[in-house]
Amino acid sequence: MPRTEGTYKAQSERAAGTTTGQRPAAKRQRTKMVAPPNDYLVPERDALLTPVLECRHLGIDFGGLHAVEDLNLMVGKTEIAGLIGPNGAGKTTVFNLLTKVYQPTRGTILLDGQDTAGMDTARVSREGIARTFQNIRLFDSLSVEDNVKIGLHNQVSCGMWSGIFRMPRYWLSEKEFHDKALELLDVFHMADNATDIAGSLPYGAQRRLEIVRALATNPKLLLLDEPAAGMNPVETEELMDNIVRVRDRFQIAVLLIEHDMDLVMGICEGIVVLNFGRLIAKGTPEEIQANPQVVEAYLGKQD
Amino acid sequence: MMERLKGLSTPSRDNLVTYALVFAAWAVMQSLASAHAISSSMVGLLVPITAYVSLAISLNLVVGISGELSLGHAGFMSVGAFTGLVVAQILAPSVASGPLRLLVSMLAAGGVAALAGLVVGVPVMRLQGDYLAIVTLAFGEIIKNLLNNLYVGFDGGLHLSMTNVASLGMSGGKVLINGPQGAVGIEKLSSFMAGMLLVLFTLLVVTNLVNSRSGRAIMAVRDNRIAAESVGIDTTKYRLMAFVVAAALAGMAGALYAMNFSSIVPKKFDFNTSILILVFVVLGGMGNIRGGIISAALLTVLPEKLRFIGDFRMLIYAVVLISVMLFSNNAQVRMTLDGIRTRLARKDDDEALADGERGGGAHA
Amino acid sequence: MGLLTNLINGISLGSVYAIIALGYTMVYGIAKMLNFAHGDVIMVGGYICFIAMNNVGLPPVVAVLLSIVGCTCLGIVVERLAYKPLREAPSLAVLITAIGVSYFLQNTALLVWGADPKAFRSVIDSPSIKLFNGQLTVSPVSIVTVLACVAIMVGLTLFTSRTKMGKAMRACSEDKGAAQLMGINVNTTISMVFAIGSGLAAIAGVLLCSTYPTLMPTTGSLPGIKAFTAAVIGGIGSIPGAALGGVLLGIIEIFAKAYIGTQLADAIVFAVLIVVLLIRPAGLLGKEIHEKV
Amino acid sequence: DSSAGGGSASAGDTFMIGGIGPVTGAAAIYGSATKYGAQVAVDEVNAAGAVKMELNWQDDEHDPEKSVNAYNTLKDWGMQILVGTTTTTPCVAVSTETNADRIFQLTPSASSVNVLGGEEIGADSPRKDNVFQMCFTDPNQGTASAQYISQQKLGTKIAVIYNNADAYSTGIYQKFVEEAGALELEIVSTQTFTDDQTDFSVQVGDAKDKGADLLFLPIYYTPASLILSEAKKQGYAPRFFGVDGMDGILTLEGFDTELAEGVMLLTPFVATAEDEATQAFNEAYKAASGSNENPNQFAADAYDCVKALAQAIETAGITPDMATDAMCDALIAQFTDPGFSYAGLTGESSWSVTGEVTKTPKGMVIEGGVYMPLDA
Amino acid sequence: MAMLKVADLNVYYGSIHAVKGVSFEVEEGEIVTLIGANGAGKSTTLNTVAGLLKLRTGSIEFEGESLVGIPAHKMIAKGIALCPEGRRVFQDLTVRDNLDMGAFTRSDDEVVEMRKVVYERFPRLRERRRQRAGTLSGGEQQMLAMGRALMGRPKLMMLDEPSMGLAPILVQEIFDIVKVLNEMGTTVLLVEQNARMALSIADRAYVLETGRVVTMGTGAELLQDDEVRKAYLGG
Ligand SMILES: Nc1ncnc2c1ncn2[C@@H]1O[C@H](COP(=O)(O)OP(=O)(O)OP(=O)(O)O)[C@@H](O)[C@H]1O
Ligand SMILES: Nc1ncnc2c1ncn2[C@@H]1O[C@H](COP(=O)(O)OP(=O)(O)OP(=O)(O)O)[C@@H](O)[C@H]1O
Ligand SMILES: [Mg+2]
Ligand SMILES: [Mg+2]
Repeated sequence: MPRTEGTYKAQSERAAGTTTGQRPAAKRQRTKMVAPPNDYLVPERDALLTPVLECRHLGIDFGGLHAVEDLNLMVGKTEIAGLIGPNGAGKTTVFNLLTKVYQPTRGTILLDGQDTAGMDTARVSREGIARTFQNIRLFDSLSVEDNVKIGLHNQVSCGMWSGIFRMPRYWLSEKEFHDKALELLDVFHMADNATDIAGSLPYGAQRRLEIVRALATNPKLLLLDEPAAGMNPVETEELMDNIVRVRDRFQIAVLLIEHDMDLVMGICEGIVVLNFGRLIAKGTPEEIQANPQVVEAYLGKQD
Repeated sequence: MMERLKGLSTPSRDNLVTYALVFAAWAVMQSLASAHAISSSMVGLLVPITAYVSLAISLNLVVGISGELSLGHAGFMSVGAFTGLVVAQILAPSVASGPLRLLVSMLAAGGVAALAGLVVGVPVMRLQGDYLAIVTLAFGEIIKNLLNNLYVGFDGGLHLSMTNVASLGMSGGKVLINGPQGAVGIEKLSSFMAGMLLVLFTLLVVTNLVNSRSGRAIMAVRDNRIAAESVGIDTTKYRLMAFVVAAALAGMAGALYAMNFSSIVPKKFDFNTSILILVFVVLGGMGNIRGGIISAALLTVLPEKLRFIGDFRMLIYAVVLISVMLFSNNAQVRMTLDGIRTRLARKDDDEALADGERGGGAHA
Repeated sequence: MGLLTNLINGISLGSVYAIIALGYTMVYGIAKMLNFAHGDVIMVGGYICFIAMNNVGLPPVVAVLLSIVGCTCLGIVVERLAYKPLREAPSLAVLITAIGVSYFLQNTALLVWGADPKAFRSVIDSPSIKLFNGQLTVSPVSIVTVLACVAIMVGLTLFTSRTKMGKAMRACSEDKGAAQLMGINVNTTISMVFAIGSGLAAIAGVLLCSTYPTLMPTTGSLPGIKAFTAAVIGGIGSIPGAALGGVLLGIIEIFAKAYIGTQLADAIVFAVLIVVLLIRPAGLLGKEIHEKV
Repeated sequence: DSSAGGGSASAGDTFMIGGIGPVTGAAAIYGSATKYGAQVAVDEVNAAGAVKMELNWQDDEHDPEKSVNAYNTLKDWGMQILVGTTTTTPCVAVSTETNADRIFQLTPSASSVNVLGGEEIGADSPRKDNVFQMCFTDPNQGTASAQYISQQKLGTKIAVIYNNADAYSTGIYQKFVEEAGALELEIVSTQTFTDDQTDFSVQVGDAKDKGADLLFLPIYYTPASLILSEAKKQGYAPRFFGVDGMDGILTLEGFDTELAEGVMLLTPFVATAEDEATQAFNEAYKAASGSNENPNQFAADAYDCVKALAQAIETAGITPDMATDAMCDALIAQFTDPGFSYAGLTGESSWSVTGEVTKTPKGMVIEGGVYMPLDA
Repeated sequence: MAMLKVADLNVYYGSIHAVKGVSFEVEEGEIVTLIGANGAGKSTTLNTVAGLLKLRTGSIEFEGESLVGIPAHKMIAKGIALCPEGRRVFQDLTVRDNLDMGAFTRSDDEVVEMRKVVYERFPRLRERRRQRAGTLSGGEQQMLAMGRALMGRPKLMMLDEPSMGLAPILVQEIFDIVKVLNEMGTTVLLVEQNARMALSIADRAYVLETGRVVTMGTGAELLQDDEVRKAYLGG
């Protein structure tokens, strides 16, 4: 039986062959990767900058299960990195460790050079990690705009008393909230939906809103957990553009988990592969696709 | 100012309707009462209604807005009630003006209740869902139990005891709080006017809080705690904020309530009273402040209006309660209501659109 | 000797709480609702037994059985009429309805059986057992209560973990839709839960009234709340937890009364609840379920 | 049904009597008893013909708020005189209202001094001159009990269990302790409880451990029945001594009267008394309440309230068409008249300006399931 | 005669008209797939057939018998199983108990036998049989959901996006299982986002758009259809 696309086409080919033609080919040019002094891998342009994320010997146990074990990972300042691996490999768990939903059993997490030990989820967010969730978690009963305003919570200040007694501070802050929220929504062409209730949005729009909300926290690193899940190929294409656009515009790093190889191989610069909580491979999309271990554990033989 | 009005979002417009409703009710009742056009029974209910309405609004902040099930709201009411009584008595010799004394005692009541809210809230906020509910219930009972053992006397100086009146060591003076027998001989300082002012104040605090940065954070935690944390919101802080503000407001309502009767016992503020307030909130629609106000007023009047059926009164009340819950949650009814609401909303939208166009035209 | 007496009294009181708590936990664990009317079903159970023994003159065993049957039917009827229509409704709506049912049962009892308290004659009519020259007395009701408590706990544990029906109940508690897809009749299953819970309430009612022989329309309220507290201390939803919580609560209550003061006993009981929950947020034997992110 | 009030007052030949007491909730027994007791008396008065009365009884759930609501409802109905309220805490709130509105109030059973008000009797509020009691004020019973126990040498080591959430019980207890001190009675154990408590193992156990030979129970009969059964369970058999609230214990449905064998109490009313008035009242009460149970002291007090009012109305020549405040003043004058006394089911009563009643309690002992006079 | 015949189905959520007159048929032994964008009404259709949702108008017939008004819990006895969207495994039960629930109406012997079959298909489930289902990873849960539906030995198996969130190697496997199932005699009604894969194994397919069937044909036809390629298969 023929595999979806045979092999994952190289970016240039895909760009050329596309029927939509709206994808700016330039944005998807392959990045040249260089190895820093240690054996990490970051894009060449980020090589001299502090990596936005560095994990050393990271690990967590659930009971007897080593869900993540001795994970070393580095994400460059403006890299789009991929984290892939079989179901249950521990990918989401890595995100949960980075965002301190779980406290790691072992190891260190450096965010922009700063050790995040002892921080909680909210603190990590303020320090610059934002995320989306495998199963969408919006503020369902609130409007789209409010969802983004909540994302902006730490970007605009206004205390409880100013709010209750409507001090001048309140009016200023509300204006700022409104303007910033609409500006962000505009990036994803969602400004028209500002007053819709988040829970009533179509699925794809909910996924986009989650990304907007994450961006609103002004992150250095954006974690996306299966952003294309449940999307059809057309929608996925659009998502890929958006991710690249966001990276370019905000100059942030993106680490994403995805099972859709079109997306992963299409936009990720560096990829790490987990299996049974351990790193089994890292490299460029081409290297990963050629890695027999990855093919056996994850990609499957393509005939 | 015009700019601001135009920028009003739907919730703010909604709030204006609520304020208008409250003012209208006030005007109508006040003029009817002063014209002696309503029954004594109704006049007697006015202050309790304002107290219950305030309580419903403040509990809505916890249950509807913050999404925590609290079964101990009456506890804060009771802290406020007894604080208010004591302060009013202490002030009696020095402050002649009744309304001023009421105001000061209500503020004190709010302050002490807020403190109680903080003491209760800090540990409680480590829990979630039904566990939080049971702990608030427990705190309500503990507060009742402690007040059942509290003896306070005033003879120029304040005397406190946790055993009995004798151990107060009073020289003359007056026992203000007599353990489980509560307080008697309370001066009736409360009035309908004071009650309405409290309702408006409570409404102002709650609606303004909800429509602010803090309020959005509170609702974010309600809708999805993990997501709220992930965008950097200190979830404990905002849950606690809702809880403490509500406790303070409940305390003020408690003081108003207590100073409407010449005797009050701690037992009044038990689990059943907490439930009563919760019923107002749920029946009015959780998070729906206006609904809560209306249901608090109606449900306070209902048992009184049912007096003519004698012994079956409370039975009928129970049946009404169950029927309303079944009816308002019936799928068919829901659908019809939804339909009406969408139709109304569409009309609203159309109007807004028209407004917008007009506004746009003006700018052009 | 005082200590031992208090301990025995505590266990006796605690076992009554435990049986009520088992009913609570059962209904909460499966139907996910705080059934505040549970205490009032206990009261009805007490009245049925009382009427059967005193007015009809039936032997105690028959009266107890009648009371169990009566309450089981009551539980099923109440569930059908008041709770079933609210399957899809928010849990608070169900809570308020349960409170309505509680008022309804109390006021019906008031109209049917009057306001005068009844003096309940113990269903176990044998004299207290005297030990150490009568310094220590143990009432036979206490012994029966403790035994009943253990039997019910073991029975329920086996039922929910071993039997198909028991597992089906747990499946329903989580996802009614998915359970239906498995071929489980959700309505029957939930009726069954209420039937069991209410049957237990009848037993609890009879034993409660036998231990503390007074019966009035409000008899079930306070024990209901205490037992609910016990269920939470033990970890609500956990069957052994309910039993443990009940017994602990009884002992704590009696000891607090005896050694600290009768006035503060309730405050202490509730304070213990809070302390337990702060240390173990899901109760003593409750499983802490972390939402998987 | 008399409770189906709410309509407006009928023409001016009838006295509009309001009644308030709990007929639902945990205290419903007391309210129901007073309600039916009062109804029996009203029917009798109307049958006699000299005075015409209409009774409207309202529920207050033993809650001050509901009680004031009930009061306002009655005012709307046209109430001229209030018989109530049954329980103390609500009565304090309602008596403040009647005092302000100048409506005469006679309570059957709210026994605390704060109901009446007045410095001289130790209340925390000024005297409400329109309020009178039919029952003893709490302090009197405490004193009388201590004196009786001491005179008759009923016990040497005394234990007390009282309800400290209850003004009635606490009031009696306090006076009892005072008087017991003066009479050098030794109190070895004092235990308290609050409403809703059903477990008395600790309280009884303490009395037992301290070796008390007399257990004084200044409480109502429902908790008393639980204490008696707990004592039996613990194999503890002291002498039990109660007050008027204990009356009713024999009427408790299902109660094993053997438990009460030898219990002594001071009470102004016993339903099993042989006299004609009591017997007639028993029958009428059963008919009115539709139950088989004998009336208790609450019912008798309420009955006496109405009958005393009727007598006062007749004596003072008060007419139903008088304004309520004038009626109130006339009734105050009549009740405080030193020459006025009323002989009813609960004995010969007269009132002082403080609003307190003076009557003599009878000492009773339960033998073979019936009351026997103690002094006989 | 068609095994499943849905005609003019209309389903509402409150006032939202989610499925607007959908008609389709599934012949015995076929694999039929419904594809369409998010919110097209695919899940709603399956849930209605399974009895979880009430239809407003229209008819559903299974083996010549109307399914309208038959409660969801009776479907499994008729031979219809639905493996719902979003897995919906019983979080608090163990993997094994979850599987057992799938054969709730079957005898104990059959349960044991089917469990063996499922474990063979999904060795990972055997490995994790004592773990609480709630702590399984997304993919593991999907395997469990399918295994659980298999336990009832249905004649018609309805699968709602079984490949969602699965690793490529498993996507392949899931579709292989679907084919094997089908070869063993189970009729399959498949809803998929992965239209390419779905069409490649389907005998016939229907394309849904905003609650309506807009195109139908054999899997191979639709794979070649320009409109379909542009809208659902990507570049
Ligand atoms: N709270 C927990 N308790 C116990 N085990 C857990 C917990 N969370 C995750 N696991 C286990 O850890 C492993 C990794 O899970 P994780 O959710 O990280 O997988 P994943 O790589 O994201 O898989 P998928 O691609 O299917 O989402 C799984 O085997 C899962 O069962
Ligand atoms: N519970 C619900 N309440 C209200 N509307 C709903 C509900 N479930 C679905 N809808 C709406 O019904 C329509 C059809 O939804 P459905 O879930 O059937 O789509 P789908 O084709 O399965 O999409 P997906 O690919 O996202 O699973 C959508 O517009 C959706 O928003
Ligand atoms: Mg994952
Ligand atoms: Mg779907």
